[in-house]
Amino acid sequence: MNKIIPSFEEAVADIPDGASIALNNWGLAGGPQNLILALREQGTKDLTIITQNFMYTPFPEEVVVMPFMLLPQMKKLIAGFFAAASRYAYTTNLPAEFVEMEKVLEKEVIGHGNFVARLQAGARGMGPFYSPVGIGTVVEEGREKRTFDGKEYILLTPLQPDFAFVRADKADKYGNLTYNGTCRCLNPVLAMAGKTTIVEVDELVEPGQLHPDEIVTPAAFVDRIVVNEPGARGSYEYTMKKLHEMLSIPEVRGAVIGQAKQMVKEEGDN
Amino acid sequence: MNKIIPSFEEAVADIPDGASIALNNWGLAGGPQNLILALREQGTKDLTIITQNFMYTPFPEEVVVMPFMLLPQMKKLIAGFFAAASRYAYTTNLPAEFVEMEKVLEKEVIGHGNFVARLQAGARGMGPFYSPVGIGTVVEEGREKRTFDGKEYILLTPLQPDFAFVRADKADKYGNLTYNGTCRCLNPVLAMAGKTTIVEVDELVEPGQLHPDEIVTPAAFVDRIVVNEPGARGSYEYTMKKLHEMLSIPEVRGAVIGQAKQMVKEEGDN
Amino acid sequence: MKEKLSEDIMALRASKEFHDGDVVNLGVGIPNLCATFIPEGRNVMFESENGALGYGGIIMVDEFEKVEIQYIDAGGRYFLPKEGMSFFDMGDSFGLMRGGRLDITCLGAYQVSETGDMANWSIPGDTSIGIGGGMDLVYGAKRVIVLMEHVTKTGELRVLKECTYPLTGKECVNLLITDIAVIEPTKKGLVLKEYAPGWTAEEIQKLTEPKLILADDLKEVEL
Amino acid sequence: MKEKLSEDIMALRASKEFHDGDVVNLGVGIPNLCATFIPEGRNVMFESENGALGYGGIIMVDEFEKVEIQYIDAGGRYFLPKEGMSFFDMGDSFGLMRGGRLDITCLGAYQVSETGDMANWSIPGDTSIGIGGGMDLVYGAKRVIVLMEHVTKTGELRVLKECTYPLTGKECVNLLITDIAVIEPTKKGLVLKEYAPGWTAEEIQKLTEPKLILADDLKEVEL
Repeated sequence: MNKIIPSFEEAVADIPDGASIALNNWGLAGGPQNLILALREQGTKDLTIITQNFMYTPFPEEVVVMPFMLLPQMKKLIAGFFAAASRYAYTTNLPAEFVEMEKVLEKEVIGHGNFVARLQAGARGMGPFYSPVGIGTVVEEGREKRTFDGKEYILLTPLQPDFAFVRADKADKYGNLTYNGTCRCLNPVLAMAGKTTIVEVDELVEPGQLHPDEIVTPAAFVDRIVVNEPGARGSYEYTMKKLHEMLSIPEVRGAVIGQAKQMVKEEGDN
Repeated sequence: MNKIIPSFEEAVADIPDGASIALNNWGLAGGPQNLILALREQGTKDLTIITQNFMYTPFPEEVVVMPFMLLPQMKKLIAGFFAAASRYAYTTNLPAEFVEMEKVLEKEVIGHGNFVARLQAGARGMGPFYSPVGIGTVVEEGREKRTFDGKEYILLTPLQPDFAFVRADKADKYGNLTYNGTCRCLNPVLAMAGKTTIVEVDELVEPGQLHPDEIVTPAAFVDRIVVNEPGARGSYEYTMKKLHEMLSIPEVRGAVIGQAKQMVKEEGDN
Repeated sequence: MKEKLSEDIMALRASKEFHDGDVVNLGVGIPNLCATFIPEGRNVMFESENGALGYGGIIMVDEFEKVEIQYIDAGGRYFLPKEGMSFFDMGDSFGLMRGGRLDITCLGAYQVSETGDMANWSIPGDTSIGIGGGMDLVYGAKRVIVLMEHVTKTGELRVLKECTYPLTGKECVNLLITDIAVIEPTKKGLVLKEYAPGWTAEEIQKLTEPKLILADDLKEVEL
Repeated sequence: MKEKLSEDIMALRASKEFHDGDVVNLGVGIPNLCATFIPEGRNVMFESENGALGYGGIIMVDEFEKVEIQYIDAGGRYFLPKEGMSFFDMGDSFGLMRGGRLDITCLGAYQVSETGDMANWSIPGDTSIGIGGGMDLVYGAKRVIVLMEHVTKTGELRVLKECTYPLTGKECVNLLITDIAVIEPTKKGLVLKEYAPGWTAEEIQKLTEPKLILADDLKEVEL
């Protein structure tokens, strides 16, 4: 048993037009950057992209690759948070056609908690479920509402993506995975939810090197693994280096540290 | 912030008659033995006990303490598996009155997967949910059935016990927990699900000694911690020693190793 | 000479169904024996309902010194640690089954029906409610393999038109391995694929309530 | 001299609500500043929606060398590691909120209503759907504290009879801290508890659409 695939191209080669693909997007690290690049390279069309945060990043592609770049290949977005690219229209490196594409994109955005709960239900092979979150808001529109014990709920359906792109810190060839810090985020949920789970990982270790109590994603959930070249584009080390290169420029430092979200919103926040 | 409670008595002192209490029971280790003993000592009545496996154990109390001993204090059982004590009537150390008590006990037994899913829904603050498991079996009796996309489901309700008794391997005073081997089992789910979560732990470590990526239950889910005396009754070391004492008796060895379940069933198994 | 297959041979036959990399859950009883017969070069990962994957061999009575109480499988048997094993909570364990990540489950049963229904958790008069993980296993596993004796010790039939005992699952059995036959439930009915050495299809039919369909390539059990 | 409270002072006032051992989620903007003002001897554990608990201080612009990209909070700010912190997946993070394990959430808002409704994720004309974690936070947290300026920069009221922007949650706000007042939504209506130095109840009422109930112990903001 060896789930290692030699290249990102090969790992995504069988993804057909119209597939649904789920991936993590929160922060610069923890996203499957090279899998995204391979999918763009392949040009697969009519994708449904499932990710907690879908937004344009002001960082250049050489620093970080995010799901936003797949927009020209997308038919639909399922997300917890969606920030319109038009908000970034003042930045220089946003392609104008992206703003137009985004407008016509089919979108299903239901908040982070309901979003992740749908993936968890899919991961566990469960059916629809009732959520108490979103009652009295736009989220309840068009959804079944029902009262249990005097409390209102909305009915949500499970999500089981055709492919999950997972970014992990360490893996063995069987597919046992660990994560580092907040790069964990949605990744373990995705690994369980994907019908086929493809992992981009920074470090390959021998079976037995990960302590069995410390493994976060057990091997059963993993189908394919591609190992990032140390220091190469998309690796943790590379992204860290690029970020610090940007931080070393005093003019952009403030925008990078702690103000990522202020760039998105005019006032207030959630 | 320090969640350490000096004794098991104090840790369970505020549990009122009629409370629901969830605990792990699978194997000799991984159960909150000293919390169970303290609850028996306290004599709290009309309990609803929530545990994945409820069954008499042929092991003497000096070896292992299991939820079964709370039977005289119980009003109701919610479980995934229930083996009637009458099956063990031939063993010497089963109190005869237990067999009678068990017959009149209110029982809700729905299989392991549905059982744990109810606790997970409670842990996550979710409402009722549809499960595909149990369709065409006794489990669907008395439950709402509904078809989505041509597939049948039953409706299950979440479980959020008043108190969760959790057994962990290591803890820091904030309540971060790790587990060892299959002693993990239901414990992390219970820690999340309990309205109040009380932990019995073998080893107390300083904050920072558990790597933040390796913590299984984050501190937010834990309310109280009691530390087992090293080597004392109920500790991992003690149970291990008692088990090996039993294993050293050739006559009981076969019954202990690998035949625990055969003692329950006449033929076949699940 | 017409003998029934031993439990070991039944387990050996079942283990032929395991492929390299398969995630396999073994029930208590005959299924447990399968672990001993994994073909060379195939790395099969065993999964246990209480939250373990990829663990090592089961500790036998004569190796009792090796027992560690935190290494126990769902059936109460102690196992050895193995490189690449992992532990997880019971929620993830049942999620793994229902979510489609369990390739094979091998279980014992009391009865199997013509349509592939199976009953394995309760017998008449039993006051236990021993559902456990069976319903999840037969719902979730990609392949459900049942290992059981073809008839009871008192000669009652167990391969029936309809199960008379409480069901574990409906239309869930993919392969039935008994001590005299290998049978595949299909939409058309039960297909007799293999027979134990010395047994004829007629003899097996006599011990089977529903009409057996003979496979085109009906043959002696291959091991 | 009648000044409005600075953002720092608002944050300081909010941080008085934190008790030792509390699990607290801080939204982006003014709420984030609360982390700086935790009273001596109180160990407050900060929770971030992306899956972190009990982490250390936020890295300021002049300490940028300390940034590690795997230590980022939900608002995109980098933090320092701290003894006792933990990481978990986004499912457990939102489970923590909805399951009742988050003691306090401090959020910014556009509008708060007389009944404690709040709106903080969308303004008219916005083509974004920036729901994010707000709905879960205000549903799940035991206490919801809103920090916002009492009126907009152009003088429009934000404490309203009914919110005109899309809601984040209904009847969810437990305490509203603005730059001129501390207000508690109750079943009877909005109770004015504290005022900024130099401000009168009448002046605050003028900038507030619903009728304010004056607290028996109405006082100047205590810090």
